[in-house]
Amino acid sequence: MSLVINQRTIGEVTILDLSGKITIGVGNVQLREAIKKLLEAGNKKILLNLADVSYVDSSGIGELVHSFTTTSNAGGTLKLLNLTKKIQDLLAITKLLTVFETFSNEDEAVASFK
Amino acid sequence: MSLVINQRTIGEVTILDLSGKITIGVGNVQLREAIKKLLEAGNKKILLNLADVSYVDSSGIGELVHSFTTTSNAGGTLKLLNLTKKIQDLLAITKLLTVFETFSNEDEAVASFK
Amino acid sequence: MDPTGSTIELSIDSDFQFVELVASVTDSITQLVGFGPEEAYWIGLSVRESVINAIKHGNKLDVKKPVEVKFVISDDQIVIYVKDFGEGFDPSCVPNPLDPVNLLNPNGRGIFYMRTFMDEVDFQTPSSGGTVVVMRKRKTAKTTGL
Amino acid sequence: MDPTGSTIELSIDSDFQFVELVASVTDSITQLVGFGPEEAYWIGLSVRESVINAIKHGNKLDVKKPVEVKFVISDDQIVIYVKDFGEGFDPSCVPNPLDPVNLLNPNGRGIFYMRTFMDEVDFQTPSSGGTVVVMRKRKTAKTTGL
Ligand SMILES: Nc1ncnc2c1ncn2[C@@H]1O[C@H](COP(=O)(O)OP(=O)(O)O)[C@@H](O)[C@H]1O
Ligand SMILES: Nc1ncnc2c1ncn2[C@@H]1O[C@H](COP(=O)(O)OP(=O)(O)O)[C@@H](O)[C@H]1O
Repeated sequence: MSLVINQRTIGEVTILDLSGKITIGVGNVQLREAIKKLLEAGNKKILLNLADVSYVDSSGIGELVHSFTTTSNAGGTLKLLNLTKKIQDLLAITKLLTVFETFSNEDEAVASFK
Repeated sequence: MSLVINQRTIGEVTILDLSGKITIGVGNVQLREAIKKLLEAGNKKILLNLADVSYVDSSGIGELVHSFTTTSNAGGTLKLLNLTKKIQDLLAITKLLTVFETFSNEDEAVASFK
Repeated sequence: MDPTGSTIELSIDSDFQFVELVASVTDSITQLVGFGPEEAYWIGLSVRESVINAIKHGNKLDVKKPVEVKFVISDDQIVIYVKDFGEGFDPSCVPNPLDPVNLLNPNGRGIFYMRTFMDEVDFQTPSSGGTVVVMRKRKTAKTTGL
Repeated sequence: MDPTGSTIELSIDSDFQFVELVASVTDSITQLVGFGPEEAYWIGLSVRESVINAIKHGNKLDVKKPVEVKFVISDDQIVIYVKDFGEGFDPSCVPNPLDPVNLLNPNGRGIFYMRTFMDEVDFQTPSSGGTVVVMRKRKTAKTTGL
């Protein structure tokens, strides 16, 4: 099982619905490519929906960080939606909840980009 | 997970609904005990319902054989109901389908004891 | 599967509680190799039978003696080695379970099932002692004879 | 668990495709020992992290070099050894991922997670070379600090 990424747009915000695993060798390439394409196309308001991410390890957390910095460096904003309890724990332990803006409600998340 | 045995009576026939695994060290003692008690109590028409048996290995097949011979030696009859495909295969390969009377319909199985 | 010729080794103490563990490793590996669920099921059963024999007949339930299982996998087949540290035995002396006189014997079907479900089953007696069961299954499978 | 002090050993080639296998063995074993699902989850993650490090930093993805994992289990704890055949490293030189300057580094959190979730994490450098990560987790668990 690897990562499946579905793309939706609400207003100016692009939502990537991630489903599957983000671990070493799994999912990281897809996520990088997806973010790169969005930024190249000028879509700079990105919301990653993690509801269906079944497993993340330190490489997966690293990929989220990489997505965040790549987006910021391109003048965009990347936020996180629907963190699973485990992802929340992993981010909290490494003080990354202070870095990412996170939401558990899609409407609120989308509105926050305005 | 081990073997769970539920006992029902229809007329003169005692049905043992087996649920779980019959493998080495799992389920064989319970099954032996259950058959022994039935025979001691004079219940000699025994139907083993295998519908919910999730796994059987050569030891489990051996236990079915042991149940059969113990019952026969006590003047009783033991038949099998609802074989899973895998149990059917394992019995067929070792020519035991010629030994056991098997049924896929409970009413027919019960009626056959008359 | 890439790379071909990967090797996975697993060693357990001689206690039946670990048979399930070997079986679940086997399931993961047959899935990696790409066996179908039916083939994988019977490979798993064969591995259980051989590991149970290694624990029971080989190591005689001596928990201090390990059972060593080695999986050598490639694109199109799996070869499984199951080693115990017992006294060995002569497989040609094992009674045939299909012989009418053995039909109602509660024991004696394990090796027969292994031979039915795997393409090749060999028993080796290394000079260091014990028994090594070598079982091979190719992916373009012969039917199991059912 | 009975007997106490059981040992399970698992050896894989240095390919990420086998990480899942080690993780599933770990899950089976933590279940045997009787860890709760939450503890078992984080033990599994720690094992993945250490095996990934052994493959990546230790054996540098050389499939000919194995990663050897040993589980020593008892009633109340598990000790896990993960051995690679690399050049070793000095764990005291690993940067702290909580340091603000490292916060946005995409790497460098694996060992930190292992130390968070396990009761003890040691790095040994056997004279034969490589690294052995030794991780201990007791069943009467401290909370993970969350
Ligand atoms: N690893 C082994 N070491 C010694 N003897 C063995 C081993 N495996 C099998 N045997 C012998 O072969 C016989 C047949 O084995 P098997 O067909 O698996 O049936 P069962 O285990 O039910 O007897 C065993 O009873 C035992 O005598
Ligand atoms: N088994 C190992 N062999 C050699 N070096 C290692 C090993 N494990 C970890 N390291 C070193 O420690 C560093 C930190 O590891 P870790 O915290 O897991 O983060 P990451 O793997 O993301 O870099 C690695 O970058 C590597 O330099």
